[in-house]
Formats: sequence, C-alpha cells, structure tokens
Amino acid sequence: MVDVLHLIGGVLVVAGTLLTLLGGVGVMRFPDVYTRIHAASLTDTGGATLVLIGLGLISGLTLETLKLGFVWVFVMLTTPAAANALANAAFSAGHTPRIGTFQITKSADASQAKPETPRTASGDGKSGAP
Amino acid sequence: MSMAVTHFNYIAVIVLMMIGLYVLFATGNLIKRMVGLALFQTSTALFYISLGKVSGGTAAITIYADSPEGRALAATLDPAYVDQFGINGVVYSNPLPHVLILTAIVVGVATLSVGLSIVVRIREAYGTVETDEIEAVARVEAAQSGPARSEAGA
Amino acid sequence: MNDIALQASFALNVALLLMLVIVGIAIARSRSLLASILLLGIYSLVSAAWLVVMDAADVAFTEAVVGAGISTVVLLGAILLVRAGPVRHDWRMTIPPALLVLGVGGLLIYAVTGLPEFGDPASPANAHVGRSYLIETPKEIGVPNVVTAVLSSYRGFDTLGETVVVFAAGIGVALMLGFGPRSALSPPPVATGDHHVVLRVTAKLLIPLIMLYAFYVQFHGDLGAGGGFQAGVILAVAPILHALVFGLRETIEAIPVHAVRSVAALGVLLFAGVGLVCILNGGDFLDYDYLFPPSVEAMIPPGLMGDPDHAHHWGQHFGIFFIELGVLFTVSATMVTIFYGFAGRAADEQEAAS
Amino acid sequence: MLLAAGVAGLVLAMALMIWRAIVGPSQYDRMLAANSFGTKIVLLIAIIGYLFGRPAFLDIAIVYALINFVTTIALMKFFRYRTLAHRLGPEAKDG
Repeated sequence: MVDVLHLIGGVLVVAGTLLTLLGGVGVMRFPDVYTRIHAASLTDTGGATLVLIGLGLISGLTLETLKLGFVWVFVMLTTPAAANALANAAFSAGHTPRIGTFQITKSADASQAKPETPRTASGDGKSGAP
Repeated sequence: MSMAVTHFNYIAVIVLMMIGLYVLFATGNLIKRMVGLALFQTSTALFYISLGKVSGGTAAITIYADSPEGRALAATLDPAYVDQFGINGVVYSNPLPHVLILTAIVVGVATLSVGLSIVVRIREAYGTVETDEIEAVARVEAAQSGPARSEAGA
Repeated sequence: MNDIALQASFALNVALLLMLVIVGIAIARSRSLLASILLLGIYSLVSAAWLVVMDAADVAFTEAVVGAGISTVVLLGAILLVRAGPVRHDWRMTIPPALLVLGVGGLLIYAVTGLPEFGDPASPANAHVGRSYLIETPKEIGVPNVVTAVLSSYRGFDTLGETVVVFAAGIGVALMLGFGPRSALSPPPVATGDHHVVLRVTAKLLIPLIMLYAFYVQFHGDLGAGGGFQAGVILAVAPILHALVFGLRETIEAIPVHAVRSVAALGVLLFAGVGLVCILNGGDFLDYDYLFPPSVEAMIPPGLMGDPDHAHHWGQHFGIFFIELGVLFTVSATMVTIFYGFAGRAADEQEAAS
Repeated sequence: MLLAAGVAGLVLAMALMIWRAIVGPSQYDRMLAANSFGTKIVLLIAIIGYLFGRPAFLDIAIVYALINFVTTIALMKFFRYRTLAHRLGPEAKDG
C-alpha cells in the first residue's frame, strides 16, 4: 500500500516537473511577453500543484504534509498576482502584443481605459529597450 | 578520480570570484561595481560552504540514528564510514562554515547598502556615477578653488 | 539517503555551479544595470538552492530572503536614485582587468590543487573544531540545531560583533540617506488611474503571514533551521512589502522612523546586556551557564522535556533565546531603516550625464 | 528514482529560464524569467528535501513561496512609477 502511494506520488512529481518543463519550452518559444507570461504562470501553478500533491502522497500524513499545503497556498497566491503585476507593467509601458486580434483593440482600449496616463516608463527609452 | 572532478567546486568558485573581480575592474559605473562586489562576496561564501561539505553528510540539525529518518540516511552509507566519521550513527556536514557565512550574508547586504548609499550621495554631489566623469568634475572644482588646493588634492 | 541521492547530490552540485558561472558571465557582459540586477536575483536564487544541496539549510534560508526580498529592492532603489543610464562599454578598458583576472585566477587554481578533495570528511577543516562542535553540542548546549548553538553560544562574541556591524551599517545608511532636504520620507501621492486591486488584496493576505512565519523561524530556530538572522530579514520583508503596495507614507505612519532606529539599538543592547548579566553572576562574557544565579537554578526541575540535563541547559536555552531576540531586533530594524533610506529619498529630476 | 527524474526535469526548466533571462529581449522577459525561476526553486527545494531524506528543508521552500512576490512588485513600481515610495491604487478613504 505504502509502495503504491510512493509510486503514484513519484509519478505525480514527474508529471508536475514535465508540466513545468513544458512551460519552460513555452517561455522559450513564444513570440512576445504576454504569451510567455501566460505559459509560465499557468504551468507554474499547475506544475506546483502536481508536485506538491505527489510529495504529500510520499510523505504520508505528517507535519510535512501541512507545510506542503502552505507552500501550495502561497504559490497559488503569489504566482498569479506576480503575473498580473508583470503584465500590468509591460502593458502600461506600451508593449504591444504581437499575435491575435488584441493588437487592433489595444489602441482603442488604451485610449478609453487610461485617459490620464501615469508616469509610465515608456517615456524614457532605456527601460523598455533591451 | 581526476583533479577536475574532485576539485570541481573550488575551480568553479574561483571562476566566479574572478568574474566578480573582472566586473569590479572593467567598469567605471559605480553601481555595476557594487554588483561585482556582491558577486565576489557570494563566491567567498560558496568557497567556505564547499569546504565544509562532508560526502554523505546531512544538515547539522541533530537527528536520532534510530529514528526512521536517521535509519534511511545511514542505510546505504558504508557502516565503517559512518562509524569513523559519524556522530551517534549519523554523518553531518561541518556546521562551522555555515555559521560564519550565515552572518556574513546579512552583514554583506548591510554593507552593500552602505556602499550604494555612498554611490547615491556621490551622484547627488557630482551628477554622475561614472568614475572618470567624477574625476573630471573634481578636477574642475579643484582648479576653480585655486591652485593651492589642487596641489593638496594631488 | 541512498545511492541515487548521493549521485543526484553531486550532479545537482555540478549543474547548479555551472548555472552560477553562466549567470555570472551574463552579469559581467550585460550593459544594462537593470538586467544585471535581475540576473543577480537569479544568481542568488540558484546559490540558495545550491546551499540546500550542500546541507547548509540555515545559510540557504538567509540567502533566500536576502536575495529574493532585500538586496534586489535596495539595488532597484539605488538605480532609481542615481537615474543611471546603460553602462558604457569600451573594449580597450577591458584588456588590463582581463589579464589581471586571468593571472590571479591561474594562481588561485594552482593553489587549489593543494586543497583536500571535495567532501573529504578527514580534511583539517572538517576533522577538528567542526566535529568537536557536533559532538559537544548535545551535552553542553542541548539544542538540536548545531548551527544555532555555535552561532549564539560557542561563537557568541563573534555574533555580537556581526550584529554591531549590521547596526553600524544601518546607522551609516540612515546618516547618508535618512536626513537632509532630499530625504522626503512622506512623498506626495501620485494620482493614477489604476486600482491594482489584485496586488493590494494579495499583499494584505501575505503581510501577516510573512510576520507570523518570521516568528516561527525565530522561535523554532534551535529545533530546526532558523534563528535571529533569518527571522530578522524575513520580518523586515513585511514592512517593505507594505510600503511597496500601500505607500511609504502609510508604512511610516504605522512604524515611525525613530521607532525603527530605537529598536535596532535595543537589539544590540539586549545582546550585550545578556553578556553583562553573565559577568555579574560570576561567569565570563556571554557564558550562559551563569545566566541564572545558582539559587534560581536550584529551583528548576531536572529532567524536563526528555532532557536529563535540563537544569544544566536552562541557562543556555534562555541565553540563546534572548540573544537571538536581540539579533532579530537589530537585523530587522536595520533592514527596514535601509529600505526607508533608499525609498524615502527624492531623486534628481535630470538624468545622469552618461 | 522518480524524484531524481523530477529534479532533472526542473533543472532543465531552470536552464530554459536562464536562457530567457540572458537573451531578453526586453526587461519584462527578464522579470518573467526571474519570477518563474523563483517558483521552480521552491519546487526544487521541496523535492530535494525528500530526495535527501530531510523534509524539514520545506521551511526554506515556504519562505521562497512567500517572498518571491516582493521583487516583482518592486520591479513593477520601478517600471511604472519610477519610485518605490508611491502607493498603489487610490488613496485611503480615511486618510
């Protein structure tokens, strides 16, 4: 029984890391910042969930399981919020998405939703440029 | 085993240390220099920790040899090795470098901040953080305030 | 630990060190200050993982928090204040340092061949004093975490010195950035059209958890990885996050500048005070066996909490508790002071000349 | 064995992130790489805790998961507002 749990746990851990690796490939291959953020944040939370469930199965019901739960909660809280902050920073600096129809609506969106542009970083060329 | 394997850690640490030293010397930008100093500092930490690692050892937080954890740790180490180098049946890494580096990291970030605040004050006084420009501004100021002072400065 | 774990340990060691070297080279090559700071953050993350592989759990803790939470923020604050442009690059400038570095590096690598093998348990560094700490700690100090025992008891005087250095660095930053006409510790709010609800809600959830976790690390520090230094930097992240999200003005209203500076001094005083109490009771400076006078020690029941030497260890436990508390105060207050200094300073309006 | 395979996968993913952080091309890509790298380090530390038989290392993973967020916010403020002291969002009503 314990061996079966260990096996399932190990398989889940490997599946989670494969998902993370897939996200890494996405970050490497995708064409612009927004698609890369999408790939990274989605696979990070998903991969973390799988890995932590797997480790929980391996550890059994101990104090460590509770700690794994905490790690999961914190990853689930911070990764999406950080992705949000990141996309926000990129968008307000005037980064245009490169694919999809979003590019057409973006200029209209920007003029409607942001009548008063804050002191964005787009003013000084060095922050957005490589 | 060849030297490149058994001493890999030390060689890698020295490469890192030299990268830090290179950044310190090759750039005139004071902030970049602080980054180089931080690299140099970390490489020292890595060197100490490398020295304190004992192969097959574990973190220096006492565990009992007859607990499941301790048994698992000792399971495939050679019993003679554990007898010779273990303490009550468990092999630990050396805690002393950990203590030294633990405090050094916190002191390191504090002193890094002092360095950066000096850079900020230099920027406020001279309007630049490039060393050659700072020297040029200082030379002009010295020339304006009279030859006697410029001689004293040189 | 099994065979796979041993091999994985060595493979991870090599892989992470190679990553460190690659990131280091990228930092050296990068022209943009911001990029080098971001890469330095990654460097610090990798080195923390490497420290875990090297069994240095306590150090990994500290490196994690310092690298992820404090040094990047301080460096960002500094480049905001200096408004520095990209680093200028002149290849003629790089040749003398490159030659120097190659020479020094060659000499050091030649010297390294005389060092004992990596992981050698019988090397002079591992066989003598470190080993005797491991053997003596359960008898003399009675705490499971040997790193905490060495840090706060055996090498207590050294740790006092480090704490004073941290305190002095805090004073230095406060003196250089915390006063004067440019120190705008309550900057005017900037009117913006955006709301940032996600960030504010997440921060509101996380800040109490970070503080709670800092106290867990503090008071769990003699049982597992943790202690005053680690907890101090974690605790300092909470006000930093608060200031980043809710504005520096609100943070300073909650935690005034003078209060932070006083707490930093209080920590050093607490640490040194414990040492003085030991002297007054007839021991040496920071010799916690003398923390309680014999009349008090006689009242402690022996054999509490599964420790037959409990009465004997009572002074050590309390000494470590108090000096770790002093370290917590000084380190966290110093880090917050440093952040206040960098975040609260008004920058020049014009760009740097370069 | 499976855990070691998981560690290998994570190290590979970390290498990809480092590639993205070095290549860029924009600073936002580097921010993304640094942030995502943090999550991978959390998972790596959690797995090697179990692999090396010391699950107490999870404490370090927790602290990463908690604090990884701070740098991203600081960077966002750096890009958008050019100051660290500014308040995000509207002023407090009672202020």
